[in-house]
Amino acid sequence: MIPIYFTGIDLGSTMTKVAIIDEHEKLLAFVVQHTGAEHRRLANKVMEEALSKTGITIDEITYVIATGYGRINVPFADKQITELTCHARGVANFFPNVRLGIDIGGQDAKGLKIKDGKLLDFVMSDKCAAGTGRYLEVVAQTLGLSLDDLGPISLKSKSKVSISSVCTIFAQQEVINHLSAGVPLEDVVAGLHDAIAGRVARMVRRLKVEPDVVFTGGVAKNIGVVKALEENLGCPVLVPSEPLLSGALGAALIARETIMKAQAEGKPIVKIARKLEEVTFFK
Amino acid sequence: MAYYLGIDIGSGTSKGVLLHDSDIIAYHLRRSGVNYKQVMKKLREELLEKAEVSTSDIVGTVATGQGASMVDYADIQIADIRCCARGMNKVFPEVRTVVDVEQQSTQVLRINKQGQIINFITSERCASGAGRFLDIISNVLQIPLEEIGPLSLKSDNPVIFTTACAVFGESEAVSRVAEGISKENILAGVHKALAEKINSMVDRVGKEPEYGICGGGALNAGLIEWVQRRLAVKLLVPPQPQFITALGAAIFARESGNNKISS
Amino acid sequence: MTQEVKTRPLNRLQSMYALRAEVDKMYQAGGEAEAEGKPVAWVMLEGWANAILNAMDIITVFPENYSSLCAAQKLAGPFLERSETEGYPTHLCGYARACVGYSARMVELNGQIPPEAPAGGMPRPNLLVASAEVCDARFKWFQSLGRYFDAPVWTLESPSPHARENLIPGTYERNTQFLINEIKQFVTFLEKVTGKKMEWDKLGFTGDGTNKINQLRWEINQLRKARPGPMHTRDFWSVMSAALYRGAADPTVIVDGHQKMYDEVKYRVDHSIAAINRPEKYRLSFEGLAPWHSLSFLDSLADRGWNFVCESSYSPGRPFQVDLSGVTDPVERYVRKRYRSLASVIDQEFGPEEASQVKEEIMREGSSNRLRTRHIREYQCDGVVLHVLLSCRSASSGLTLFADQLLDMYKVPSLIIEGDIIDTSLFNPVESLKKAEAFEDTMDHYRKVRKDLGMQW
Amino acid sequence: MSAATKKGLAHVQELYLDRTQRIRELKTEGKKVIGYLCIYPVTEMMTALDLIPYRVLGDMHESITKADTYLPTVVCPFLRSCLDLGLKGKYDFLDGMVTTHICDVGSSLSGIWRYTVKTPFHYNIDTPHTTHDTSLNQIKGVLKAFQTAMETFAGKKITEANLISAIKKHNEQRALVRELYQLKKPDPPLISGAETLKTIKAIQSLPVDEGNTLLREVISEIKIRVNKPVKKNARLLIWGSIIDDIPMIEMIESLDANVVMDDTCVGSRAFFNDVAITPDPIDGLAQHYLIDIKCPRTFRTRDFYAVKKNYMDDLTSRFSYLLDYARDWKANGVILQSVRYCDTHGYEVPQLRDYFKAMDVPSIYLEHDYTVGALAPMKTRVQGFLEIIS
Repeated sequence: MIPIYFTGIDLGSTMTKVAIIDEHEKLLAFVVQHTGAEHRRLANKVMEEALSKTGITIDEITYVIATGYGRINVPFADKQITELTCHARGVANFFPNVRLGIDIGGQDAKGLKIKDGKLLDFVMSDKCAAGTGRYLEVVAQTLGLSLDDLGPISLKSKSKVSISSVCTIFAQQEVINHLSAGVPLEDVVAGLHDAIAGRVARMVRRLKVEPDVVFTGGVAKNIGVVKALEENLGCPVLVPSEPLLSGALGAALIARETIMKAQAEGKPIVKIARKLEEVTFFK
Repeated sequence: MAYYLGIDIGSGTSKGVLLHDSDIIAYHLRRSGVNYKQVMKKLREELLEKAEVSTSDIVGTVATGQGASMVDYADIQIADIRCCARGMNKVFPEVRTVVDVEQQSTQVLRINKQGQIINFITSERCASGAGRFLDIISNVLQIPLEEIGPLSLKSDNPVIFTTACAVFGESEAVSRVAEGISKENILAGVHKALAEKINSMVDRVGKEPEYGICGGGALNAGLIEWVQRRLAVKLLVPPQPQFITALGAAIFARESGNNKISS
Repeated sequence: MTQEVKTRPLNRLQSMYALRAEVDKMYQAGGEAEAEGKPVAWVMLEGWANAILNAMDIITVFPENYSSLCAAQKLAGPFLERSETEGYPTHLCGYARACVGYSARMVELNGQIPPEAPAGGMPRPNLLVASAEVCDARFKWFQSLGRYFDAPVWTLESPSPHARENLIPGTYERNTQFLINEIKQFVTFLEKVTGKKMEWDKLGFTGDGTNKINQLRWEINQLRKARPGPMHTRDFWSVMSAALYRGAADPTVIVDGHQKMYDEVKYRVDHSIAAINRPEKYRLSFEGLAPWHSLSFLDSLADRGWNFVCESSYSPGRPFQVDLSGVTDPVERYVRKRYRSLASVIDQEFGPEEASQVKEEIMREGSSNRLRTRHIREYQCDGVVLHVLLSCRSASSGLTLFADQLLDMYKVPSLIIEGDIIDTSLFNPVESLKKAEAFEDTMDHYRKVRKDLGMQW
Repeated sequence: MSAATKKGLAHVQELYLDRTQRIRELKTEGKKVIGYLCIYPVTEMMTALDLIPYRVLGDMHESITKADTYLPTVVCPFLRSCLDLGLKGKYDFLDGMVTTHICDVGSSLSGIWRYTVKTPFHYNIDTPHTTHDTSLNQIKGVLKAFQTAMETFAGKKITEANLISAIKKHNEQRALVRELYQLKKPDPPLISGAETLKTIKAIQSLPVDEGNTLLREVISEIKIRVNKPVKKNARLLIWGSIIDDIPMIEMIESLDANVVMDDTCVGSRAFFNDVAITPDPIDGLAQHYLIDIKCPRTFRTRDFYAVKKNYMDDLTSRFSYLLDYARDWKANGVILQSVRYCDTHGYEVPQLRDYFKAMDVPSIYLEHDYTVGALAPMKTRVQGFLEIIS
């Protein structure tokens, strides 16, 4: 039979991710692209890029699931599913024994209670940027550092400071005060990582912490936060090689399951005619 | 020659004002960066260079602002709101209600004719309703800070901003952009929200004419217009609004300096 | 000047230390009680239960006090975080959240006191006595402790009419009967729990003890009107716990301690010794609950010449006499000795002529500025600090209105300081000190205004 | 009679767009309108005196500007909104305002309202906080005093006959609301959650008789209409603090869910128990307004004299009615929601989650700050929850 393909597209607040798999769950291609507000609408371009890596055309894709912050009204998607469910599925694909998933993205932090790849319960941060990627971005900005620098720097710390301000903007103020008072940069950054890890840890403990604990999202690339999380949770924290991909991959896997289930039930597979158009946000 | 120095180490920028008697000799501003110790040194050096005045001619120095405690060459520190009140009082003696839009916070002060604060309110614990909100938005939209105000006035239908948090204000702006709403309307929304916030602060401290606005936010003609519309009053804007607090500090320096001489 | 700068800003009362130490006995007693298998009750601070419980030999421990104790020792953080983990919203009362965290830890340790608990900790409760008085948290919180303990909860009712309805004829008598009947039900419940009968003369003893303590506290507060103010609000807070939490448990010692304190304050008044080691530049009232974790902030204000001469919370009521001849029922005697009508309070506070004005004002406005603000006049305050608590609705909601009334009546300005009773992260001392400095301008300004209007101070 | 040209849901919509539509007419006819906050004031007594009870609500679409002066931003935004509207003169048409100690902020709002908004007649009912016998006894006296105050204001007495007929009218309204909720039991329900909320809001803006007429119209209309709600995967029960506008319900119903039952304050809470008609009518009213209305503002437990507490028994005695709701309306998920800074509901949440967990009913807790914007992040949570329960 002719091979069939599935796509998951995850439109996050700052990044857009696409994963293309085949019916054997083989990951054929993925793109993780930094996309600003304006550019999120151009998810079609990201999709094209992913396709070009595989040589598959859009018409050969059987089923597309959109997830993430901007999932609504993706013209070339068959279905929208929340990043919560998709992350759970994607993370379980990286680490089958995962029981607690932690995802810290640009907009929010999530805790996912997972069993056998299924989402059982979740918690999400709200109303406050503390404990999200933004928190670190804003501070990195102040320090004139790139996000990637923070982790390595913090590892040098001998005695981290404590950052008491919850508000991101004031935490930034606190950072400046510490630095001006001559506190070494690494201790300040370590303090920040501890602050964010502390908040997230408090939140996810509501779900009960049991291994495997898997940490995904942009912030998971920051080794400093990974260490801080391990300290705060008192258990090892696993990070997949592509921590940003779990949502898109999960979406693709769910797309595949949807079709496989339909086939098993002998339902006809209707492929929608896909137009690679800009994402619109008008109802 | 007796010179007096006012140093305002703010979270975003630091400013210095040099007074001779009651004449302003020189202004200077530089980004605060992350080390107040450096900025306060450089600030004085560059300011005195500009004015061609030597350190030995400085009779008194007052430090104010977030990093005031870092200014080792200051005689005393004075709270920034008091300096702001005093500075505004010097430029516009008739002003009784002062709106001071700084980076981290917005203050509304009611002052008497001596420039004493008789009531005040500061936006606290949260950078909502502060200049920082505008920075963040100009950043999101990739429009220079000085252009966002005027652009906002072109709006036909300002979006309603529902969050007060500067950081979430950003995400809200992000999603509005994503929804394809025009930058004008988004900017108008931000300015409107800020004006709204300022209005309720003014209500809280009690309205009393004349009205003045200062701080970095007062460089934003659009914001001034929005606040004027909301308050339905005319706002007096000093020529160098971002220096008002430093000016006030310099005035305090002169006063305490004079006390020194007299005593 | 240099001499002064060396001394500590606060001049604390020597008699305070002994009383403050009494509070630790609460936790010792709790520990011993548990060892001896005596019943332990966790209790809310209110007017009625404490004397009754102690009369029945039930050991009383006050989580409200324990939470503030944890905060004062900067040890509340982990308990607060634990309550968040337990799923309690973070805006809830800091006392409650700390207590929930503590309880959760206790259950985790099979009822043992957590090793990190300060002052020996609170023993496991056999009984929870909540209160419908002052704020909702005080009964919601104990009810929700059912997650951790099988101790029964009694929520002790007490009427809380608004001033205007309170002046309606019949209200006082109805509310008095309500209290009497409620307390009788409460006692029946306690007898059931303890399997013992209430010994009514004991209630007489504990009850009168607390009345005597209230009397002394009130007399001390009268002395505090002197210039310079002889007793700082920090001393008031330090001994408040002993008076309110231990008064019924150990009346003789607490009465004696207050007698000593009265003598010391009297001596200070006679020799015009101030509560601060700086010239008394400003007299202030502290409105709202204390920032238990940051009390030293008041020292830095004292350093600027701020003397906190009075406060709004935990103030003793003016003692009064009632004719109880013919009243034999012990509960009725207990209630009538301490519950009085708003009308008679007003009469006594203001004297016949002003009293009628105040009552009219209440009928007209619903409340009386004069009633709420009279201590500001009596203590001749230059300013008021309003402590807006981010985790306490009931203590925070009325404050700004109070500030307006105050300015309007006596030209006394208010400074709003945001913070919390427990959560340090919600208080910003640097910001607050900055505002305090600016507020001095304001106090100077209004001092002039009051002078121009020919007011007394 | 109502000048409203429209009937049924169309009339509901009219009143949704302008709650004061009918009230203003009645004012011109010389009727007096009594505003009441929350569901504890005794509306029967108002009706008995030919005064029109009018539910005071907030407006989540209007930004709060005036109330900040009196209520700090760390208190319930719904109550801040109510005060804000009062301060802006939006409730100037009220001849009276009646409050109870629904919560600490509600109580201080009452005092602030009295002092600032100055509605001609203002009364705060000191409703006890427990269901003790003494409390039941106490509220009888409290309600009698309230009756006297109302009579003085109205300049006439409430006869027993008047009071009983008023109670009957309000009971009729309760019965009609229950009948309306019966029509939410089919799958799909005959009326959406948003429509239900609008309807309740509408009848709380009308004299009781007109409200009853409107309810009858709505009931017969939805029985026969074609464009009824569509079948969805999830049938939800919503519990919690006040929801007085539709955006949140609309957001939920824009997803794969119908809101089929609620226990909220502009919802079933005020209507699911009748007021018993007792020899002394006050007894029935006391029972209803202290015991029967189930709001977290009242402390209740199975047996006040129990010497040991069994947590599960306690939860069951307090919350089993919610489980009944879930079963009778075939809800497969519960949304626990509370407006930010609500203490009374806040303490309840962990216990409710324990209870539903034990009963094997999936639940989720949502906290909102009474703004439309805050709904966007909530949408993802709700959808995530729906994905879990589907």
